[in-house]
Amino acid sequence: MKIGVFVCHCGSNIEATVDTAAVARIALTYPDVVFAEDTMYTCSEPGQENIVQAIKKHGLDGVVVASCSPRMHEPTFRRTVERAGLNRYMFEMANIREHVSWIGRDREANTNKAAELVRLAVEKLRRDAPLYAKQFDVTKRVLVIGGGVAGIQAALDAADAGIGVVMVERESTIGGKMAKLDKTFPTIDCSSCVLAPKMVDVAQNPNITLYAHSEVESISGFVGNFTVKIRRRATYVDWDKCTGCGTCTEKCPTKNVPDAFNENISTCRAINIPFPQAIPKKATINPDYCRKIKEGKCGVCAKVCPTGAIVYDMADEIVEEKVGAVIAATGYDLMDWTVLKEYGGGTYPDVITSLQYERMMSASGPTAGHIHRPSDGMEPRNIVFIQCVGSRDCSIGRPYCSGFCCMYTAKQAIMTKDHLPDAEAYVFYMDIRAPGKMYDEFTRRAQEEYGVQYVRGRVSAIQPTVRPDGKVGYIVRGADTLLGKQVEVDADMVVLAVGVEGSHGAGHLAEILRISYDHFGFFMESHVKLRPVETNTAGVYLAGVCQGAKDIPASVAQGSAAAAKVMALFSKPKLENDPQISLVDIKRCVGCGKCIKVCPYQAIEEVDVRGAKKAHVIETVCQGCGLCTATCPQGAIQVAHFTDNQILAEVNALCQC
Amino acid sequence: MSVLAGKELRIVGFLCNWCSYGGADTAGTARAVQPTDLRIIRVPCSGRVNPLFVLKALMNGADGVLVSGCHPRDCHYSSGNFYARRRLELLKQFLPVIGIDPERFEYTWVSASEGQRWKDVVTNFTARIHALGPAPRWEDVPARYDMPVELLESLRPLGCGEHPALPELKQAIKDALAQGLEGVLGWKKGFDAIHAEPVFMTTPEEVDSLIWGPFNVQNLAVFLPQYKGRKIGVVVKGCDSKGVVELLSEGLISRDEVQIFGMGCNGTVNLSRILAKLPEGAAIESCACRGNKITVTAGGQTIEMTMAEVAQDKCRLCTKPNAVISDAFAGTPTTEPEAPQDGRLPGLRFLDSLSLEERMGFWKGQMERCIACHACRGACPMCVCRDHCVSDSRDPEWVTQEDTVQQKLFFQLIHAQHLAGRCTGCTECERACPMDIPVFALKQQFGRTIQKIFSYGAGLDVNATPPLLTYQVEETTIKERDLA
Amino acid sequence: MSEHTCGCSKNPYLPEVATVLEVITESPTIKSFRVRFDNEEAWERFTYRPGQVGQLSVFGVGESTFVINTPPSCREYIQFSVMRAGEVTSAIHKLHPGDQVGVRAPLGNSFPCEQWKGKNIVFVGGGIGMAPIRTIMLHVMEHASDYGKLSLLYGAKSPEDMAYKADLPAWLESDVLHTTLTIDREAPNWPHRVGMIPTVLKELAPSPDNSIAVLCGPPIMIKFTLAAFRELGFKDENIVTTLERRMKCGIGICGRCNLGGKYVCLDGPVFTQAQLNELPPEM
Amino acid sequence: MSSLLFATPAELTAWLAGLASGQRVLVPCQEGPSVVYRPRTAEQLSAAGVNALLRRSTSSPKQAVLPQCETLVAFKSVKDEQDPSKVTTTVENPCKAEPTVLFGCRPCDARGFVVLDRPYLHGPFKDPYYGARREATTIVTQACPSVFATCFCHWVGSHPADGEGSDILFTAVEGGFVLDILTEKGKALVEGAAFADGSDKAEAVAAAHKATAEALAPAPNLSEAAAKIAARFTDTAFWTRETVKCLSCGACTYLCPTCQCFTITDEGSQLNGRRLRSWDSCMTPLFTLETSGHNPRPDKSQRMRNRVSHKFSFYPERYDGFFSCVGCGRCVISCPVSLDIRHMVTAAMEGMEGKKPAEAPAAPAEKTAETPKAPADAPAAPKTPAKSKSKKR
Repeated sequence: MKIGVFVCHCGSNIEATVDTAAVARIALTYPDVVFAEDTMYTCSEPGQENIVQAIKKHGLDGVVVASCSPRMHEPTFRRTVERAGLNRYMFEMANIREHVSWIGRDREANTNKAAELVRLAVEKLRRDAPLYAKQFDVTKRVLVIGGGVAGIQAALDAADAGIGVVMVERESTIGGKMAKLDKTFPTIDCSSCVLAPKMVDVAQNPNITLYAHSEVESISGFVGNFTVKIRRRATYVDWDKCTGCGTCTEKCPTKNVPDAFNENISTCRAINIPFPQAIPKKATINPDYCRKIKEGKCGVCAKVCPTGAIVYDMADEIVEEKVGAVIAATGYDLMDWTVLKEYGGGTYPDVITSLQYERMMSASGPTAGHIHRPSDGMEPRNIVFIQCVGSRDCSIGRPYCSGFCCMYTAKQAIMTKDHLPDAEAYVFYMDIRAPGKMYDEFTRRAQEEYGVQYVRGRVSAIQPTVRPDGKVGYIVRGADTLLGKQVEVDADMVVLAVGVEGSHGAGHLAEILRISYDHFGFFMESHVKLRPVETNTAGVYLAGVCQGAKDIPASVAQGSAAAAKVMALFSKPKLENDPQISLVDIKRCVGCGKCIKVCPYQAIEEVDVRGAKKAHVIETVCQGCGLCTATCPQGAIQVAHFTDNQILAEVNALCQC
Repeated sequence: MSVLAGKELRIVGFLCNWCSYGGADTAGTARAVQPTDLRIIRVPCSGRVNPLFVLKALMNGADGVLVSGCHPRDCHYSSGNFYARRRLELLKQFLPVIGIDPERFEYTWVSASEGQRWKDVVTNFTARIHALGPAPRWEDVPARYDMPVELLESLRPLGCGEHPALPELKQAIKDALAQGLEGVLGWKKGFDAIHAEPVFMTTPEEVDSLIWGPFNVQNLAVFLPQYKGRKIGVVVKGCDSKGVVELLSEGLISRDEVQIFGMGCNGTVNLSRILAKLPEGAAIESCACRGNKITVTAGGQTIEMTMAEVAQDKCRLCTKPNAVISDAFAGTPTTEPEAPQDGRLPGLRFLDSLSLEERMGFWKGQMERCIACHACRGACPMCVCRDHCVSDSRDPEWVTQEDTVQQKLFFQLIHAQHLAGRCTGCTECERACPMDIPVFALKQQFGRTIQKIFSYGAGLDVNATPPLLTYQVEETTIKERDLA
Repeated sequence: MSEHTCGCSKNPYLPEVATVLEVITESPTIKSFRVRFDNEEAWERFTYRPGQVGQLSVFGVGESTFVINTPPSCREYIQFSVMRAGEVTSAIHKLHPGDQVGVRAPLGNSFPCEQWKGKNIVFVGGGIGMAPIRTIMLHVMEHASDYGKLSLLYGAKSPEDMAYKADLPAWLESDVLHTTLTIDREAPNWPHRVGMIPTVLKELAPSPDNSIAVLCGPPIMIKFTLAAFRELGFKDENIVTTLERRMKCGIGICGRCNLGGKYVCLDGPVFTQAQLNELPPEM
Repeated sequence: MSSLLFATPAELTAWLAGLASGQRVLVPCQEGPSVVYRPRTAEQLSAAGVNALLRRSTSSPKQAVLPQCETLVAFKSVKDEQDPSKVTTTVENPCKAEPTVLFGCRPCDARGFVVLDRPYLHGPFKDPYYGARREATTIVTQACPSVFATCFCHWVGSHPADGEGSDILFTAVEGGFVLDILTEKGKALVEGAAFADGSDKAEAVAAAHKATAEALAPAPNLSEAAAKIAARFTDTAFWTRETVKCLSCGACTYLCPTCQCFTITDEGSQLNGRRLRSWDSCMTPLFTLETSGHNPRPDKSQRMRNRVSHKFSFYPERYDGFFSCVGCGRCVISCPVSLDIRHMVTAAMEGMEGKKPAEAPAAPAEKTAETPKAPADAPAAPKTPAKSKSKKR
């Protein structure tokens, strides 16, 4: 083997405290080193060209560059040696800048340490082997889980790029939380006017296959070759026949079904269509309330349905789809605020959540846009908005800020003034978070133009009282830290800006996707700043609040970002895997299965080789962490480029007394 | 290739590529001055660091070893550091038994952004190693040849008389053979009255040759993996049955291929102790066992000895004399004593009484006598990969063929590490050693550490997962130390 | 009692340091290495008989046994054909011309070609088995007049796997040697035979009388070709083959390569089938 | 020229201590329950006294002439200044042996060296390292004062007072030891020791030898052993049955005074490295595992067949009928499953009168109980059919 060693000055960064010429001289005494020199800037264009020439001139089999951190320039130099005809893995780096020259001024010690680090790199290189990426074909289709605004955006972008999309939405209609909103900040434009066209696009886009009222049952396989099992939950209505005319809903005798779409501030029929702009605009029977399904009586909807679409004994159906990538856009749920006893813990009828209030204000809502108190339907005069309910509250283990509550509360306050000009709106807040474009102006407008009174302080308790006129009132006790005194408001209705968390069932889905998640139900991104829409599992991407609290513009942006990542993944005809993965020597493997137990990616499967159990690594799933190599008792599975012998060579180079 | 004499010590660092290596880079970028002793070896993940790398370094001249990975939950590979935390904590508490100061090894978590923290970690660790000074070298340590000879008090009365239920056991085996079992592993009389040897009984006559008593020392579970795919039976003492359970729980044998026959065990003998009482090399004419007395006539003399004098150490502290798993159990189970406060066998007790330097001397003396025949591996029921053991391999080459103390002791460390959380304490490794080296002490050190940290004993539950093959996100029982 | 230092030059474990003159890539897995002793005086003294083997070693990695597959007449170098399989052969495959290796040769016995004078000889080589065949065949061809009809049947998996591509034309056109080449499966623009060696051998049907068969190759090929030769009437004592075995010392001491009482490295590797029948069946 | 000398224990101890100043003296030492050969200094010898040294050793003294690991070749390379790719390698032959006295071994151990001499010294290639040490070693053997139950030297053509392979054979008698000087080396060793003449004690010596010999159980006749065991070779059922209990651990081969097998491995790099010879065991599958994955002896029954056949059939066939086993019994004492080679030999010979390998009862294809077999990548090893030809003897 012939090795070339290049010791970099890095201008003066290394040369200042390391005698690079001496390091090069010492390197020449190492086994298999046939060429060594120190250069001014190895990573520069001429520096790299110098390496290429040296490889050709001396017929080098491998190169060691002693310079900066491999995290910085390993890819650069790998491409350099590849240009010179070597395999890019016949290359090692010794970090003599961040780990040597920059952290000490003792020149003799630094030079000796640099020489030793070069020795480590040489010893490892002598045991490196060329590695080749394998090619795999890709199913150029993407699975989008969740039909909220982020999911819709991702699906539309991907479909526009010619990629087949399979969208799975748990509710019977897409639209997610945004579909429930009346208006959106900061422009107070009507939410469904913005969202509905996109929902229709989803329905009409030939590239998008929509499975509403369905959930992901299981995902197997690996990036480029996922097999997804989707459970199409029984809707008890044959959606091919149903025209969405709504006759069944009118005639349905069961009227006491809590209307989930309207956040249960009203009731609806056992068979209904969530809201007028629902996509798909198809009816669904709620089996827990439908008398026919529960007790076998009634059957009115079947009689009245013009197309005979009602199927009482419909069963769930499992459908299988092949996709190459997955985008999780499962959105959020409001946290369970009833734990906060000081706000009545859900027992006061007129203390409602912001979403419920939004449904109240919505024209397609149960109160057709009129604000009536749930308890007695009275038009409230004093409405109190309480911020950070279950957000920024370590006492209940909810330290994070939910991001967009300050903005929608300002919007709701403004809308309140619109609906009830002579109503008073109070907002108890700690800090107003209005970072976006035209955001702060919007909240200022709420205060100045609409006279919303912002009280800086937390609400300590809500006390229901009976007013002289017999009506129920709510004493909202709090403090005004700016004025430094206690404050009481006799409110008619209280709207809580409840914090958000991952939508229910997010944890289970994360396990299906084999991605990690925190205990608030938010999925963990690969890197919070640099790779927010990717996860540690290749081929699985995130978009929207499922990754963390964010408002609609950010969610839409992430939808497009995730779609862009998928497009990049599918841009090449074949998928290349990272060759730094594990390989099993079936002659030594006894099939004890320890590696299979510890692999974080389930990248190792048990196969049968002539009647004996053996382990086998799935090339595209293995990420090269090496856990299996450290676990296998007989060294039968070795992760390429970090095999036991390669690391042992470095240990032995240092510790051979 | 050495450190600057007098100024530096040999400190080896294993840093995970994603977080700690990045943290070291950040420290560098921040020009955070640090001592130069540390040499960093980059690994993909702290989970990649096999504790044997650390042992290899510490046994061959490293004065200190530091492993650093991502903070728990930050691991780029999601669970690498969880496994690392368990393995490395276990290693740290194992080190004292071979005379290595546990302070010379530390593991910690440093993220890519914590440059300052990395500087403190390196500075503090280097200072700690300099305070400890250079590690003692195996060449300079004086060897000592004293042996652990303590006779432990037995928890229960040990007996050796004819077992009343033996005929019932034989009948159960004969019935099983009649129903198509290919054969049953048991013991029969060996080449003289005080030796028994394993036998694969296939015919009723052979079943009659089955013996049960103090000389049934071999753990027959060791043969089971060789009968894969064939329906056989095995007669087990309490300790042997734990070996069967561990093989089952790791899927190395399948439950439907093994029929287990058990009987109450009253203890087995340590043959070296019996032979020591007889004239050297005398031919054994006869041996009678009654109650707890063994009467041996050899070389013309008749010597009487009690089980208390000659029983094996493991039998004195045995709490599972009856098979923990069996298809057929003959006779009434013997009384199972309460778990002892101190389950250490003489080997570990003796080592605990020595200082670190003395322990190195002890192992040096013992390993000089080792002839590297690996009978300890051969007798171990858990060593299913003996045919291509990693210690005989050149890729990876953990051990060379040199017969130095370090190479021979390193084989013992590989064996102990592979048995961590799997060793059922049958002490066959120690009994099989022709040179009587107390190798079980190393396995028991791992065993008791695992019992202390994870309150887990191997070989008791077929569905249990050995502690090193799983992890907790929050390890309540591991008290981590922080260097920064 | 003076301190005994081993002055004896003939230390059978001490390799001669040699330099790789040339590396020929025969096939994706086989390379031939032409080496010559550095010590000229030792090179002059060095003689060997066709079929003898040598231990080629890469210092620091290990030794492995290969047949010296140049005829004794070739004095410029000795050649070893090495198929990459394990640790040592992979290290050998990394050698460049000018690198230094160790050679311990000659070892083992040789082809008893003196007893074949006047007889026809049928050479059959399978894959890497062609290496020992090449030695004796070239040697015999140099004295073709002493022998009867010479024929070669050389089979390999595929055209690329066929070694000694440089020699093939000469062998095909040679008037003293009747050559047949075959590959296991059909391959584009392959002019010669296609088919497994035993079947092709039966088609060629060489006559057994006054004939010697020399047969080398992987065990599975030997098993079926041996049956074919017996079918054609060849007697066991006229069938000669070389054995493959794990070897270390190469001088019949380390006890590793025993087949019954015989050591393949010392009493072999060349055996007649009749001799093999005497030995215990432990292939 | 056997001349008898007599020495009291004190004289013998003094003589030994005197030797220790000039050369290495290996004596049996008690370390824990085991007795191993260790070099001892003059002070240690005189402190211990000769009687404390006369213990039967657990492992054989083979270490004296064939160390468990030694360097066969040391290689160094120097890089050419101008062209670092040009490396000149020099090879050294570190074959040197220090003069040694092996004191206190037993006749079977001494004969062990004679058994090793045949392959190491009397073959076409001489082993210089073994030869140098063998020549530099003088063997002072004690005639067995007592016999172990596991001793069977009398099975293999020896007896407890056999002087073969020894330079001096001393026997314990009333009041001291009678030294029988057998070779020139022995004579050189006692030069100037001024021991009293011991010829008058000849009868006492003979009586002692006779008493010890009688303690041995009667030995079967093994003259036909080589042929019978060779005939047993093809009876796989027999070997499978006999090795059911074997752990294939190889401890027997590491204790054996006549096991000659070793492996050669390289350590270090071409710049500075060494080629090591170290003991190896035919009982491990790696012994014959070929790189292709093919293994002629994958199963422990085949390995045990080879071990027993080597000692009682292959070796005699190669070296005029001498067995390679000296009957010391160490493999029987230390076997974890008390597998007894004596039982295997006698069982193998049973019913083999006049049989030839081919006529051995063709055993039914017994499924060999062997470790999970590494799938032979190479095609299955061809089983050459047992030929009808009779085995020439």
